[in-house]
Amino acid sequence: MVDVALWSGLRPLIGGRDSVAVEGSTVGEILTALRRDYPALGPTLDAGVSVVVDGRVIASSLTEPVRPDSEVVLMMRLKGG
Amino acid sequence: MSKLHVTTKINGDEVEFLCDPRETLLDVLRDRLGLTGAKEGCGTGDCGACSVTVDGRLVCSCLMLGAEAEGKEIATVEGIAEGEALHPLQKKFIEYAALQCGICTPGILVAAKNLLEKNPDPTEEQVRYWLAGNLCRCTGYDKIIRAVMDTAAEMREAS
Amino acid sequence: MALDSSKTTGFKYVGTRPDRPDGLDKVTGRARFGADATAPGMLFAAIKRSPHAHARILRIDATKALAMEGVKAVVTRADFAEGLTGENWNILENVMAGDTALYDGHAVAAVAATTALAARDAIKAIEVDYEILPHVTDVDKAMAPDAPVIRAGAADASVPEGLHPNVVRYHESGHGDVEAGFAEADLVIEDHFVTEATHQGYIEPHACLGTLGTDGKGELWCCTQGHWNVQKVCAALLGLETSQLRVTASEIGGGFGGKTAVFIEPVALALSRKANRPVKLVMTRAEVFKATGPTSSTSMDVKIGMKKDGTITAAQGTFRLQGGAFPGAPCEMTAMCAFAPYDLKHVKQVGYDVMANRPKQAAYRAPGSPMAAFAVESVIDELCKKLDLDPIDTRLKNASREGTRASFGPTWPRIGLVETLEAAKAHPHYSAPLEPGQGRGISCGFWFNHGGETSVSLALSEDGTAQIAVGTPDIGGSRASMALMASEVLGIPYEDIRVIIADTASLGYNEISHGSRVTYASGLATIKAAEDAVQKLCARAAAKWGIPEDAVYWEDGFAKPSGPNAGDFAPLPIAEITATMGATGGPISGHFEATPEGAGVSFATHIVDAEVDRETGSTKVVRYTVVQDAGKAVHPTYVEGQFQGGAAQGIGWALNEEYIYGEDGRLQNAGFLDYRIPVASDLPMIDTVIVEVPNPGHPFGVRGVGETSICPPLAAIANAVSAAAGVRMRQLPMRPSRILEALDSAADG
Amino acid sequence: MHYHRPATFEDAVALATGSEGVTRFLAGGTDVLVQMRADIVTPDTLIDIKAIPGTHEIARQEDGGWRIGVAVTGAEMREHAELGRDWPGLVEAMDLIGSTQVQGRATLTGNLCNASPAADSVPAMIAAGVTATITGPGGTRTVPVEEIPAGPGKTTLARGEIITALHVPPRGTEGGDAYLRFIPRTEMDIAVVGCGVNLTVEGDTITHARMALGAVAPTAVLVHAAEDALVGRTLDEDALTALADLAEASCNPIDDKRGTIKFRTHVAGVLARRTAKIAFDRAKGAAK
Repeated sequence: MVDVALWSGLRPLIGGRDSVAVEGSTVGEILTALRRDYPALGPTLDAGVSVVVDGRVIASSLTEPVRPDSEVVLMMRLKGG
Repeated sequence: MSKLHVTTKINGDEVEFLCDPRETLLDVLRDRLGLTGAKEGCGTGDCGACSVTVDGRLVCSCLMLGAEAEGKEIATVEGIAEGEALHPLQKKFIEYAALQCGICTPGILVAAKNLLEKNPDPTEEQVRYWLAGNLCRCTGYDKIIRAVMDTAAEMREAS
Repeated sequence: MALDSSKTTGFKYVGTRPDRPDGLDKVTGRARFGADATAPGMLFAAIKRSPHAHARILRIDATKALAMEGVKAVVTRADFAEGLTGENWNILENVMAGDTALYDGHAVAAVAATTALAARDAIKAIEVDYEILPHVTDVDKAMAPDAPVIRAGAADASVPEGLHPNVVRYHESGHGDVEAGFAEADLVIEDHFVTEATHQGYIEPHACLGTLGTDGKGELWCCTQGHWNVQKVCAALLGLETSQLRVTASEIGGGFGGKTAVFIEPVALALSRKANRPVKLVMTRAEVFKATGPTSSTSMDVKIGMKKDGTITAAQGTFRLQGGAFPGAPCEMTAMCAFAPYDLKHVKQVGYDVMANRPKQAAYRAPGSPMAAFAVESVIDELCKKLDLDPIDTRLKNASREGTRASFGPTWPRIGLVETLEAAKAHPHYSAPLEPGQGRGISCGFWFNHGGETSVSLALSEDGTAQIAVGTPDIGGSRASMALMASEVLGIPYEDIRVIIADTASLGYNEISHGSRVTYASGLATIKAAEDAVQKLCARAAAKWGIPEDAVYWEDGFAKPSGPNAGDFAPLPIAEITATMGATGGPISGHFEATPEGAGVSFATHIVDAEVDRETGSTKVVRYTVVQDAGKAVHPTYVEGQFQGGAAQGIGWALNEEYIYGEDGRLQNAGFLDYRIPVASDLPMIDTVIVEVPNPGHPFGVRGVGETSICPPLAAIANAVSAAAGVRMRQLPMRPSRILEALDSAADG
Repeated sequence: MHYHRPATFEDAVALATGSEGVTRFLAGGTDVLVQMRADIVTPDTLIDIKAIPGTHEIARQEDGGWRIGVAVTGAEMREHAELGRDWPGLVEAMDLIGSTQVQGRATLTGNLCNASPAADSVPAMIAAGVTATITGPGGTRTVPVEEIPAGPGKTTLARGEIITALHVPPRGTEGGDAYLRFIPRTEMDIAVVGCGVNLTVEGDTITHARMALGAVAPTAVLVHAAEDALVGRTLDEDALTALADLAEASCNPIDDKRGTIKFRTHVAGVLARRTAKIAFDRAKGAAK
């Protein structure tokens, strides 16, 4: 299981917790698990998220590896100028 | 609306064209004569990207009618280099990275060349005010001003 | 053996300052920008736009226009694809209004004619009947209960219940307990800040030349930051197969984020399809201001608590962003960037994306971050002043660094904020004496940076030179950076490399040039493509020598046997391998296609001195220094240029630039005369210090530099002006009348 | 649109009188072409007066004054050393208009006839006492320039009338003029307030004074009371305060995107002081 920290705006959707634990060894698996285990997060995931893995912001690549002890933080998707 | 027949000289070459009386010199250069070096950034004389000289006088070609070119001598960015020899300003602009996107560069080169012809030894303030009508959004002007000042110094030494 | 050229020192080419490869084209006027293309039989187009801020379109009658001499086609919304959803629907709605015009300048119809003048005359002859609806252009008013609803149902799931329907997205993040943190503070300052919308102000108006046949095949030439995106969007809006539309990016006359969006290209293609001729469409400057994407305007509240020793105990911010008549204002970026420079135990940031009757905002250089920095860094400045603390020491005391927790959640990897603060403190500017009437301001700034989908192809020629095709338009000298990085890997001179921007049919997908990603991502892809080619070169040498491939290494343009065991062969120069490549296995090229995800963030610290004329409220920026982390400066001159350009744009934003709307909801200053971007005589020289804290996510340590440079200036200048005037400036732009008003009210108060 | 390039003012007047619809005269074109581009005005007839002999001349008159042709550009005025020595304020006012490029085309007469309340050269011309010769179907007349603008974009010129020359009075000895404007940037802006002052002195005593303000009323304002306030005294703090008060009292501005009523009124007072000081120093310098 990997702990995924969520931004505080999402906490009402997951019973007020600030993180959830899901199965997964890649960013894609984590996102799939989040969607499956926490359907309330669906619209947020659809709107686009970045996943920060050990300080690296993963904007779109689903194949990035995640270790069980990785620090994983969800972020709203980035857009630049 | 009949077209006007205009005879003029552009970068030393005799040129004839027909134009609508409403067309600006910039429209004529770009759309009728294929001289797209002068750019339209605003069409209202506020950005200087269309700068050319007319009888040696720096103007915005968007603020002059094509019809007014009759009998004049026009110089554009396309005429700055002589054959394969770049003008010192052109060389210095490349060397100093005095351009990023390059859209304002033709107008700035025409304006700066005109300045150095009138004043071979301008102060930084004079360069800045002379070029105040040439907007550049990329560089913050720093490298442009340095390139013009350094070209002036080099040209003074050479002469 | 996978080749890895990663290094952060010992460069031969990277870090030098050669002439840019496209320099000659750009100083002779021959570089072809968006409006410089022509095609046989080409028509000229013009767009009819709404003069109303909000109006139902009752009738569009083009009969008279179509009867005019030279007019070949008119298009309206009916000429575009139906049934679109999501972002494609939003883009189409913005490109050509449906049943409602949502802002002054919203396109409602377009004409193609044989001359530009004929097209301009024809749009005047198109009759449009409107029913005028109530409008709102201000962010706070758009959130108020009585505000007209721009579009019901536009809000997404993030928005809590009870907010006005114009609030369409919501962001909240942070950690700790801010109330507990404020209770620990010796001083808490809370203040309200306002910024106006500004425009990227690129000097080249949007322009394109499109050809589309009834067979669904098309060609498009346009100035854009991302031609694959244009391809994808145009295909969707016109109901085409993506691959049937080939898009070529022209030279681009500035973008700064504003050319990441699609505005006119689908219109030119629709007209072309209808007229069956190529159509050129070029915006006027007024159209650029009215109908492209400026920034959000903002209304912000920031509260920060500090101990006497300068420790920040808690920070909280609320950021309301007006994003025009569509969702998308970067409220989450504003919120997440706001406190990023600081290591905070208790922090909370809230962002609102609010619709109003204005053009759809577009990205502008670190979208959302500069405004946040203005509010946050102003409050920190005020705290330092009240507690008599040095502003750089205080920032150093609280600075984010490797291992601290970012305000938006994750733990920071190696970052360079502290290094920029230390360099700023050591810079002679920081300790230079000030003249009477002058004030000094400093500010930090932060931007995430981005990687994104990237493809690069590198082909070797028979003479040992290389051609590189990249897919990110060169906005400010990136061809030079790509060539330098390829030189470094291939070991061949910079001059032996030709870099082109490939069209959409000639290379794999490339994300838009945004997020300061070009030198990072296309650079990384160029390095990897060059490594791919080098690997093949080594293999050819190995085959020739009859030794294993991993017994060959590449150095300075030569294949060499890797030590005595590999055999004693004379180094084989690249040109000898490429001269015979056709006969030794075929052409040699290198590729890289991936989505690099290691874009390192970039921090900056700016120092500025400003002088205020207390009689007129006029401000002059007298000295400016930019200190920023570039990771590794590939071409330092162009890195300096990015620093200087960002600072200059920030100076304009801080002092004079703004969108001014009248009571009627119409834009009053849609031109360079009254939208006052800095001119040459407004600015001093802009000093730069390049800090290099290598980014572990790039082989050479590169961090994107384009955007961060605009983050600190708003606050730095506000802090300088506030110091010079002796009164806190909370609203941008700090135009002279606003400074005088502040001085007056300070005198009254 | 019909474009004409007459060779005489008589022909120009005949063309203007005989044409239908909207007629505009074209000198530098820095306003007319902008208005055409923005679809504010599309003339049916455009009469280019630059081929008329004498329109490009700056000529010293027998009385020591100057005759400035209607096609003389700002750049040509700036380069005319003698004119600049006599009337530095007038030349600087013209020079402040637009960019170097605009200076290559813009004219005093065009700036006057465009009738913008914010025209930089107009307060300087009014302060200097410039007059204009007007030719039209009804003959020729000469009027002070302050009588030409009638309101934003409007002049007192009748249909078919055209200005044929501007006349700047003799500078004489012991005189000086100055013009300052306030703009948010350093260049390229329209004046938020403009102020022209023209003084003559005997020693430290002011013998003649004219002040005009721009951008604070529908037309440039000649502050008549400035004469009484200054003549017979020196330019001390009291005189400057009186002048600033007069300037503020003469303002009848609007709130618009370029400035508020309050700001314009306040800055008019500031500029009155600053401009008068320069004019006074110049007058005293000339008297040496």
